[in-house]
Amino acid sequence: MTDTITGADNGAGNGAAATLPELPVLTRKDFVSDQEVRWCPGCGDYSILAQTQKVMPDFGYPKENIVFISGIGCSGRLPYYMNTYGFHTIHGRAPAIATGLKAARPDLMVWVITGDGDALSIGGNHLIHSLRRNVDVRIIMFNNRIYGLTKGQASPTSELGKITKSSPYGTVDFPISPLAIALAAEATFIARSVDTFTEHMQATLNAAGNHHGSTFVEVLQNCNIFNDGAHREFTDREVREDRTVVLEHGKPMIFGKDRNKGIRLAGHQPEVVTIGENGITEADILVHDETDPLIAFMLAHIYWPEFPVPVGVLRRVSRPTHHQMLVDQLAQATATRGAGDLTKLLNSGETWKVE
Amino acid sequence: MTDTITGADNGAGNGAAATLPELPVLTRKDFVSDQEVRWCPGCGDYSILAQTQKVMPDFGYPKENIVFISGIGCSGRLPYYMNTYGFHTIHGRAPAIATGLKAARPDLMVWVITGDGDALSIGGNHLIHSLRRNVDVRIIMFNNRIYGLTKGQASPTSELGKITKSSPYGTVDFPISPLAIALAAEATFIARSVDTFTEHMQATLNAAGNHHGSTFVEVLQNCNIFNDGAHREFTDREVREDRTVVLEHGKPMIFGKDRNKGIRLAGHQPEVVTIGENGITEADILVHDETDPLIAFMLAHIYWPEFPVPVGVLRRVSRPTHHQMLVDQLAQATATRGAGDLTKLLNSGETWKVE
Amino acid sequence: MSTEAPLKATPTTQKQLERVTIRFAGDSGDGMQLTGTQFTKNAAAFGNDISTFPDYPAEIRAPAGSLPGVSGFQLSFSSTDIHTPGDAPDVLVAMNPAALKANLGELPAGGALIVNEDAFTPGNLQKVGYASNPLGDGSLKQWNLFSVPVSTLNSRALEGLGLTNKQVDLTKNFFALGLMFWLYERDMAATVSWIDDKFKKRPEIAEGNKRALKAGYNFGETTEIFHERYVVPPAKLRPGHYRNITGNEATALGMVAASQLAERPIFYGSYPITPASDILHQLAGYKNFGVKTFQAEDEIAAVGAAIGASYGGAMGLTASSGPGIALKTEAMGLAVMVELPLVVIDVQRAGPSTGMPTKTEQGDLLQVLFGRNGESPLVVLAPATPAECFTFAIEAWRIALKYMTPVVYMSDAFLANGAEPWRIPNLADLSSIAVPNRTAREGFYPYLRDETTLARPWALPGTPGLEHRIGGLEKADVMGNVSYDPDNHHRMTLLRQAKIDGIAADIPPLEVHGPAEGDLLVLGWGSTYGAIRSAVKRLQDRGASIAHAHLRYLNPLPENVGDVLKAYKRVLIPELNLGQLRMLIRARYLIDAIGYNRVRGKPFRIAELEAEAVRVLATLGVTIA
Amino acid sequence: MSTEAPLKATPTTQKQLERVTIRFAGDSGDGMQLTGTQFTKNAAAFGNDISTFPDYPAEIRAPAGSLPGVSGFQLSFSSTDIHTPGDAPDVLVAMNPAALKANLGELPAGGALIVNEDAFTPGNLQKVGYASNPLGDGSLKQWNLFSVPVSTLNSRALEGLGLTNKQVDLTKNFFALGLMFWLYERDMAATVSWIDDKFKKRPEIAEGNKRALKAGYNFGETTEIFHERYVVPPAKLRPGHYRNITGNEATALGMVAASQLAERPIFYGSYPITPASDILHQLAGYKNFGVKTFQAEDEIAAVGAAIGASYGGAMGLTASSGPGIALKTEAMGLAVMVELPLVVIDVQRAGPSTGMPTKTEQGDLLQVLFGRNGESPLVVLAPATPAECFTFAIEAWRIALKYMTPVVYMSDAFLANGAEPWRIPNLADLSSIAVPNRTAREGFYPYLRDETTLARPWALPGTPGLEHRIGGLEKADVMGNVSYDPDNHHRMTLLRQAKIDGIAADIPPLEVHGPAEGDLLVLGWGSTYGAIRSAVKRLQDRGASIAHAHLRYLNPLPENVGDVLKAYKRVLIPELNLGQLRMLIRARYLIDAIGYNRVRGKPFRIAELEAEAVRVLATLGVTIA
Ligand SMILES: Cc1ncc(C[n+]2csc(CCOP(=O)(O)OP(=O)(O)O)c2C)c(N)n1
Ligand SMILES: Cc1ncc(C[n+]2csc(CCOP(=O)(O)OP(=O)(O)O)c2C)c(N)n1
Ligand code: SF4
Ligand code: SF4
Ligand SMILES: [Mg+2]
Ligand SMILES: [Mg+2]
Repeated sequence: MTDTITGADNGAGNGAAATLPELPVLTRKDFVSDQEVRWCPGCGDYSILAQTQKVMPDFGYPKENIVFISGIGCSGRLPYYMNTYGFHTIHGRAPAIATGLKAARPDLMVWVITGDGDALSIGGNHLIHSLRRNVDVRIIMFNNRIYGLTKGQASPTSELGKITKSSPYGTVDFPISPLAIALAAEATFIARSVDTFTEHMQATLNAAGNHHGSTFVEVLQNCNIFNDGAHREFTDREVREDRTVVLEHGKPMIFGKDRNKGIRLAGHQPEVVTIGENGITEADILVHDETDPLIAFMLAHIYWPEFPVPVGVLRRVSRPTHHQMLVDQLAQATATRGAGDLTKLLNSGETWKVE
Repeated sequence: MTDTITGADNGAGNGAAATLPELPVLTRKDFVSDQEVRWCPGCGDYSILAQTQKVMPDFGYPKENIVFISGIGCSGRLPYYMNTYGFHTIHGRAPAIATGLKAARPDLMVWVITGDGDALSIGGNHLIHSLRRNVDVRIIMFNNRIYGLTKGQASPTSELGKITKSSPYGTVDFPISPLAIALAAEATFIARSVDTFTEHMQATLNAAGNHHGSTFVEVLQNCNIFNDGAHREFTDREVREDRTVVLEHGKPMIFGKDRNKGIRLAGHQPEVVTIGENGITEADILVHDETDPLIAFMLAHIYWPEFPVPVGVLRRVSRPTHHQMLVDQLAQATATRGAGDLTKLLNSGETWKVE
Repeated sequence: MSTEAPLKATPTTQKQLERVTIRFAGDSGDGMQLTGTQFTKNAAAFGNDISTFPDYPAEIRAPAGSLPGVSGFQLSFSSTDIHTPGDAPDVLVAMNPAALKANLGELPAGGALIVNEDAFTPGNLQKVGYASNPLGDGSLKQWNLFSVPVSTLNSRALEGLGLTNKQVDLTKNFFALGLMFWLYERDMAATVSWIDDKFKKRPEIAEGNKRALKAGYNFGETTEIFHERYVVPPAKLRPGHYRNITGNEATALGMVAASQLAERPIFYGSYPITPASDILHQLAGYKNFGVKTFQAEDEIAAVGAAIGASYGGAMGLTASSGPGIALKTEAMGLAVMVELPLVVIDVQRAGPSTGMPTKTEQGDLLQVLFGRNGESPLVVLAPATPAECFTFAIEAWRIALKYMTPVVYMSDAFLANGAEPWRIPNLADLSSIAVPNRTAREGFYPYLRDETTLARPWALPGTPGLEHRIGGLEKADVMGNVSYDPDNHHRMTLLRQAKIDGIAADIPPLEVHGPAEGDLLVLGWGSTYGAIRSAVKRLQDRGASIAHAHLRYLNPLPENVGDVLKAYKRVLIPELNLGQLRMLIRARYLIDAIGYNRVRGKPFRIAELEAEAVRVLATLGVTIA
Repeated sequence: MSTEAPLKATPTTQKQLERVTIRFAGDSGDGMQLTGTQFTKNAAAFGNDISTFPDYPAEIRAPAGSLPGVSGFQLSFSSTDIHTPGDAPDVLVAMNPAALKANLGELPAGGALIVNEDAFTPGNLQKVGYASNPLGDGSLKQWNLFSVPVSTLNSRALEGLGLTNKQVDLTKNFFALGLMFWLYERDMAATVSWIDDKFKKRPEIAEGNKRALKAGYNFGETTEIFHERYVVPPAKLRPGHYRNITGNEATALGMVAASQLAERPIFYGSYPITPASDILHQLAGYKNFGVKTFQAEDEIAAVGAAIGASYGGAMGLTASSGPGIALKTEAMGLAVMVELPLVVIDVQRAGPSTGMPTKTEQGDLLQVLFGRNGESPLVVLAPATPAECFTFAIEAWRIALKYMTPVVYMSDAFLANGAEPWRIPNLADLSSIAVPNRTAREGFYPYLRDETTLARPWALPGTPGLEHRIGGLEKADVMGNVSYDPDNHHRMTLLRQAKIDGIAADIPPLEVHGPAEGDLLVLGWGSTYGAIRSAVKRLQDRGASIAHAHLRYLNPLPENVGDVLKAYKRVLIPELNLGQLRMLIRARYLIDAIGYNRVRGKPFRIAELEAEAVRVLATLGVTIA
């Protein structure tokens, strides 16, 4: 059976790198490539890059076993800046390319970097299908609610009526929630963070990196050139505690500077309440459950200004991964039919001999 | 402003056909084309065709104002059999083509006929985007959970582990719920029916035809050649009342031959209960609300054997349609800037005269 | 004749024939493909050379008895070397009026016509527009009609087995098969054991089919309507082990062989499409060979995943037909830019657009050569016969791996589904096509090329110290970083072209069947090989100064092509398109090549090519006896 | 020089020039495009003939001061007819070391070099790898260096306005503009009022920019570093109303004009991509012209929606660049099969794959001709100048509507972004291109063709009595039902081809600039027109027997092409690809056409074409003085 490849000449196997002996201790700097970073000054992408480089050493993979695959967009440049393997592919197709890579190379840790246009517009279908298949790839979508690289057209997350270069009279396209799409696509890990929430982003990327299966992280990112301040209303330092709610599994959804606000279910509908008012206590507050799809659905749909914006892990469940099932089928086939014998295969079916 | 086209030489306008004078009374037969029907004998498509032809006269459109657009698949043949305008396009792209048609021709009633492969595999992205835009097109998806036309490969609705021509060891791809996808895509009308539930299907198609906006109907359809009996367990005459629940807006979700079973929310989770047992009364049963996204989400995910399969309208809400917003923008632009004057436009910007 | 079968055997005479072509035709549900395949296997095992052409409708099951529902299977078997399934049948077996109507036009006058008269009911006749029953109205006089009440006889034979009418009806193709076995003096044992095996869980069905088979045979034996039986002796094939193989089967096997010879696993990303789907079906069964198959959400994802797999060091493979290839073009351009090995199979079908999905054509040559943005050169190969599909799968990979390039492998519906005997190769005779991965750090640059092949190094993720980034943006020569430098872009564009052009030195020269110079060269490519070869052979036998050359390498072209072409007064290029290879040849060699172009969804007939060559020779003042 | 500006004016001399080429270069954030555009407008309004070439980086805002962040704008203005933005600048304005480094190579020795010396800080110098300051180390000796402390002078001029440092810095491009206005004796009034209008809501910014502009002008006036001023008198342009126009602007306007001339609305389905996006941006503003624009989810949906709109009777239009065109090919094949009018704009950029997205190339000709499965003919047009982009938009629609066919309209990054003065047409001079819809029931068949054009009828949904079905499967001739008939498929394939071929009779013959026969014909297509025209003109002036012909119709080719080509001893085909048109010409006419092929992401320079033509003439034994 010809199914094991590794980068090394005589590779150390194709399991998780954690089983490799004596890893050198890596630091953030090991993940900084020699390429000059070329985003606009002030772009939120810088912070995402920094946090990504920061968390990389945490996963115990040698850096040569990590691959960043991107589509096209400003976000798509990130792989150039990572001192890992990288592949800057074509618009919208990164999840498909990553699917093939991970299937061929289960030993690699694969990340996909994409934008709201790349992932949800041209690439929407690949996104959905890689998620439903539980391809063990971490998809990080930079959501600046605009097309950056092509200089400012509306994206599928742009607000209805938004005036952009391509919509001087305002868009007529109702936006979609990336998280709701990921949920409908049966992603096994769904999370959201914000470019300026550096620690939260590190924690989120960390959780993503440690998940096994289809991982979708939306990072709200500021494009200071074409959509400046898109998330400012609820992410600015002064208001963020009151206008976002940080999700933690098993903990009530409490938020606010004074930690006295919470989300409660009235019937099955969410509402914001104040603890201490109208007899409301912490016990009334909805407890986050990363395995509950209805909670995930609700969280994927609430947004500022009606609600605080949920950040953190919305959903985390476990299901066999795509590459594992493939590998298992190969093993099973080999176990039941024996390792493929080509001579036998060529000679199978009805054959005859000519003397 | 050059923006009105109709089929007629001097068209009667581009509103709904209902405003046209003196419509001849049409019957089912008017909608039967001269083409010989070429599905396999016993295919569920025959019934869908028959119900479609039956409801067509209900909408008050003259038949020349009705267009059926399809992708590729067995389902894709339907337009040939309708004595309306029809366009059998390419695989997966029918929603996109319909979007352009409806935008150009708001006076037409446009239907899209598609299959589970056509709509959810290659065409998944166009489906989502036409739904989110609230394109006023009725998408009817024949779900036989298999690729019929190409002779029996797995589709995105095939069960995990299913053995098909393309998956002799069983599929490794987790299926998706078409209704959940439609919901995440913000469709304004979402429904399900079954090929053999003729009256229910007529009612569903009727409701779909009368909705204005993006309309998604899943019809569970039997492919007796490549996936015979895919829905039999809950659609067979003897069991269907016990194993499906017919949704009606404002009515409790009661089902069963004896009309004594129902769906109730325990907390926010659905469960099947028996009225009359453990003190449960009709009042405990969840009342269907076509405007409640959480209910729609829940309904999109429950399925036999854990639950009865919901059929009927899951969701129906109102939002401005894509073509209407486009038309309004044109009208607004014309109102504020005057009807386009080409000479003025050509001469705009900085010009100079050479003598 | 009456529906009563005569009960006594009548002596028949025996005649020896060199070659026979039979066409089985019936409803899609009548099992004609199976009947044809069984006869083919029998003839092959007997030692005949064979060639087959299945021709089935686009509909899964068109309405019973309708014209679009007719399914046909033509096979030619011979005691000599043959290359095509025959221009026209000698015998047409028509199971119903639709099959008769759809196929009669191709049966030459005097040909044998065996029909199931039971199916000629008023209803069936009317379905296809027969005003009167052709079996009785004298309209079939020019053919040699054998009207047999197949259904009646067959159900009688199966009486008492307890099968339903429908089950009984489904066996009547075996009756027809049995009758043909009798007619050509064939042994039925292999078919009997095939039936036993196939229906081992349903013995009553097995029994029904066997009885039908024997009833057909016995009908021939005991009736006097056939006065002659025919014998087609075995052909003198090259000694060896043989099996019967279609192009799609050979392609799939070839890919597995390539994987072993390259010592790398195949990753096959594909989206179903006629007539390529069978490759997926087959490869999906080879999991114990380390083959990973992936049914993608569309063709773009399929090729994308294959590229991803190649990036990881596997052999990324994808296949489709014309409309799906159209969708893959953007990603194929990426593979050209990042210079990764990739094999793309195009099983062509009749276009444009959806066209006629089950029919053959050679319409995609220019698409695969030029259907990408920018200057985007890649390799294009085209096997000529089902058996060559095996060899060229390996050849495609040899080139893709050695030169780090995408390779397009052109097949078509005729090649894919047609079968011929295949001399099973000995693995020991096949050379390794393995290439090393780059592992040495020293002197590593992602676009530093091998001096001979111009291939860049294949440095797989997972290799310590070789971390680097690739992508679809233009690359700096050697270094591989993104570059907008004008001269670099020009240089890289020329380098990519030079790499592909250079492969011409590493492929066999174009071979000629026939005189090395003369009046006419017939130049072909792909599945038209058999028809061209046969037509040219006939004309050579008739004394013409004519030769045949067949291109398996469409890009780059073999180095000697220009010299070969210039040795003939005329060059004729028959293609199942409007002249795609012809355009390339004219542009490259400035030779006034003539085209013979038909797009009928069918392979060429030998006779039409022969006639066309005679016509061209006549323009030289040459007349052929 | 010191950072102290001298305070007294020094008399300067004035010199008259025929033509001047200036290149403004700076950081992406430095506003060089704006500066160039303002100078262009001024020159145009003054009556010069002009031609421009913006050249900006792929990055939105690359890091300040870096090489990839350099943005350039070259313009040529002249008192005579010009066709290109100039091979090389006479004056280079470099706002920082990166701009200097990136552009100096193209400034001929002796050329004027104006630099902002304030930006030559150690940090900036180091960013681009200057070991020492070139302004001081003597390395710029071969140029005519004017080192100006632009930032310092400018901030001094803006003192007291209360602007932030950043705001002040953003105005320094106007300082440079003012200086150039002084140098070429230009009136600043139009720019001043443009500033007032642009910043009417922020008067302090308006004031800042105006002060910067005037400070630059006054700097020229009051310093003695420039000893000469230059005057480029107005050109003798054809009388009429003019405006300055880029190819993309002209394309968008042409589409609106076509809509009015056809009396049908435009439906524009598109997905953003450089360099085509501006067409979307512009058409989206024309809603009061009945233009509906649709930003689709991808290129496939964009062309699909356009096809849907055409099916409904609108003018379905879509545009993209190479990678997006690759994605549209399957749907374009559908449009060929269903024979609906459709216009597809391809604004080409450097490939393959993502390539160099902001750079020009002519790499997609073969893709648009052949990049579809099966035999799938359509019309291909290519305007040659920005102004022709207008005319050919109308021509594309004339053909699409009259012949019921998809038409591909080829532009490229250079044509799209380059500008030239455009004589605004008088609407009354433009002919109607309206075609009727089919409404009569009698004798209606969906594929019954017009005898002359071979177009099928356009029967729109909504037309009573004409209900019918179309699709991508092969159609029966006349009737239009699905057909698998072999002869029908052959006939329909030939008919589709004949329809397109027949259009050759309805297009103007290929025109020749120069002698009708002679030594050398230079044949071009698309945006290379200006460079070829100028090079040939120069050689004609030098006495060569040379002519220029430029193809606007690539498929079908004009009927006289063969005759034209055969009248010259040599045919040279310069293309910004590796020889795509050349291949077509060689294949069709069997002429040994020579290629001159460069893919540098840049337009040709006149001089290189001139030199190449001289080289080719030399092979004929002809030497040019
Ligand atoms: C096939 C194709 N179509 C279009 C483009 C042009 N394009 C490049 S990036 C992009 C959108 C980027 O938006 P997003 O994904 O939101 O990324 P951002 O730049 O905002 O990070 C588009 C349309 C392309 N490169 N390829
Ligand atoms: C671009 C392209 N890819 C693939 C195909 C082949 N194809 C035709 S129909 C189909 C799937 C049909 O499945 P589904 O949509 O479920 O329809 P059904 O036949 O089951 O009604 C496929 C893969 C095609 N026609 N075009
Ligand atoms: S355009 Fe926006 S997203 Fe792109 S680099 Fe600039 S700021 Fe960032
Ligand atoms: S293959 Fe299945 S879906 Fe298609 S026509 Fe036959 S029964 Fe119906
Ligand atoms: Mg974005
Ligand atoms: Mg299906």
